[in-house]
Amino acid sequence: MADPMRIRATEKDGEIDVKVLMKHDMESGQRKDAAGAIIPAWHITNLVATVNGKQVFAAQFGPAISKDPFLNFKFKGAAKGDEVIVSWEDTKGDKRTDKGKIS
Amino acid sequence: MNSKRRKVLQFTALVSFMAGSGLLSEADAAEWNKAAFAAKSMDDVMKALGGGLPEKSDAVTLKAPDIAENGAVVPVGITTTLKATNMAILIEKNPYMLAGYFDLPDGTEPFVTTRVKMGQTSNVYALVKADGKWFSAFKEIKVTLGGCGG
Amino acid sequence: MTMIRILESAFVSCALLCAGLAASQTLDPTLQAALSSSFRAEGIAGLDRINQDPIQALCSDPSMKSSPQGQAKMVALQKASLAEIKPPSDGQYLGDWKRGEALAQNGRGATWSDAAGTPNGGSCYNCHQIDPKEISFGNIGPSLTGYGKSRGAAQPVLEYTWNRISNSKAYNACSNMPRFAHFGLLTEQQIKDVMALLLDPASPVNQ
Amino acid sequence: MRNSLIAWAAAALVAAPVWVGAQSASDEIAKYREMLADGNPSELYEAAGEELWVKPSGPLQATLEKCDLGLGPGVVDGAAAQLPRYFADTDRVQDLESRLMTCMEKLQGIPSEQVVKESFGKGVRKDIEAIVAYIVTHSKGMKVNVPATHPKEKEMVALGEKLFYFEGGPMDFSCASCHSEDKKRIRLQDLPNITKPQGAADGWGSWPAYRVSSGEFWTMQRRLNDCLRQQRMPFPIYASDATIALSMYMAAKANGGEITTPGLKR
Repeated sequence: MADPMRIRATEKDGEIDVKVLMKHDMESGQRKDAAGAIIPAWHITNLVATVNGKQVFAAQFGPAISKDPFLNFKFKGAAKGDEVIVSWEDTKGDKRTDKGKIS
Repeated sequence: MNSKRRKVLQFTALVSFMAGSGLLSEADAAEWNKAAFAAKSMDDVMKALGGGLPEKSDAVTLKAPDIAENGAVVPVGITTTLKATNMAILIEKNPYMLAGYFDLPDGTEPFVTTRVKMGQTSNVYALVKADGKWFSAFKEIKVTLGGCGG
Repeated sequence: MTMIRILESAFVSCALLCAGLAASQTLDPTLQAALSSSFRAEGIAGLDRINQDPIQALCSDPSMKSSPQGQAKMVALQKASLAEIKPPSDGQYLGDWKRGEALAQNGRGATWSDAAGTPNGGSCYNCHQIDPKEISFGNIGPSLTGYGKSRGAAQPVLEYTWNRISNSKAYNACSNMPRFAHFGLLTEQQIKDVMALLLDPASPVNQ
Repeated sequence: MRNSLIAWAAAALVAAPVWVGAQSASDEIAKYREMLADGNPSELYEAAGEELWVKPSGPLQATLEKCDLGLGPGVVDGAAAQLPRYFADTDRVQDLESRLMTCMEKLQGIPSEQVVKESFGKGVRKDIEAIVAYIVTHSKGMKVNVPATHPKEKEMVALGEKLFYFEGGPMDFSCASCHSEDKKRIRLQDLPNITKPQGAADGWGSWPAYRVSSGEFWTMQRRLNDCLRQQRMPFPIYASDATIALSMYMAAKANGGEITTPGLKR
């Protein structure tokens, strides 16, 4: 199973700042192994963030997003104590969902 | 801090169990735009994304360093004064131009920061979609060779 | 392959030729014990690499190096290093500056993760500014930008530059610069190419 | 079309200077590092390490919660700040990684020889790397506390200093070749002057770190291993005396300096 994300969500003046770190190799499909064979692409494709059942952010990633991806976005309409739920899915169909409480 | 984090970790395990058992339906994502991510030219990327070619705009700000210490991790941020519904990052000299595409629903600030890979020094474009039209800003980011080189 | 053989033969020849000089400086036994228990051979990096030649032994000992005895030793080692340098076999000092630039950019070779036969780079930009358009350069060595423009390419300049690249210890026994010819790190042709990067009027170094 | 956009881009670039000087290059690199500092992927390793610390593992299916890193069984806060140090039970000076191996052997039954034979990023070593990320995060912001007063610690400092200046290999490199002068760089990367307390603190205090060039978390053993590889030396055996002595030399020199681990490096 995929490793957990780190989600930091902080509220200031009604705005929620969300920083997400994901553990993923984001293999580009451009690299070669020691034997010279192309290492196939394997990367996160989709990410969705929701709060209280409402989608607040979504992303589609290509192989050019860096290994162990970092994402920072901001939204309004939630309060301290609410939880930001982030889910991703990769090219192999692996999925991961984690929560971060807004502080 | 320590015990707080442990609680988060326990909670994480619970959530992933819920996701695994299909209890989290809100995580359903849009279809990945394969054509856009496979495109090798700006024309083809824009064709796949829809909404026409971007128009350069001072309302779009691309925040990125002039020089990247390493091409594997280049921080890139987009902000705009426009009412953005979508954003995208394009890297001209990468094998595929589109690096990331973002949906910004109502209530979400017109802001995103992420990190991208760059194979070489290249122009990087920040694209913002507002009122169904694309706007853009760009800058050149120099990718340097570093360390002992071995 | 050939590169490695040259490397090995350089070690062997030094082990034979320099034995007399080396005998005067023995390793601290604690250090010797730690070295033998802490390293192993891997790939092309054999344990012979921790057998020091007299230059390495002297330069590893800062207090010895700065003593009058050490200073005298340095002079002798510089002389021996200078005497060993071979001028280009065909008398031509300058090769192709473009190939020289590629060598200067390349920092690979001679590590345990390099396959046998991997061509070595010159690693020049690691320590020197060279082409002013390259912004990623080190500063352990002096800037070489404008090298040929300020010096010209008369015979003494050609010889000195050739010697510096071939065996920098000929001028300073404890120079930080590798001995490219002594250890067979670069071939004669490669040294010519690096020479051209520094001295060819068409090289970006001299614009 | 793409072409019109590219043409516009090219025109805009004409005004830009062809090259930037070394000073502005390092300013821009500083900006790059600042932008990255906000989300250090070391946190992902730290989270995994925290779980591994309390997870029953090895043939004995025990946790590491009784592991004594020098401040008593199970004490993690500040533990990395006082390592390497002498341990009476093993009668050795140990760094964080060799001490973790001792704990894994004694508590969990994982033979140290097995760990020594493994590669970085694989097997038990992969777990050790995550645990190291967890442990060093709990010394962040503290001061290096390695006074080196025990006779065996003093011996290791002295040995480490000799190794620091030890030249060898086909490029005549020692640690001192790159790390004994102020304000030196390889390419655009600053080289701490480890012979001085400030430089030693800059170097010792910022490793272990996440390396963006490899996308991996590097422990101090791995940092040293790759320095020695680039020195063209033979392979330093994992957690061997030479590697611990080099760490001891750096840590003692850095004593009192600030710890900023886990770092984020090129």
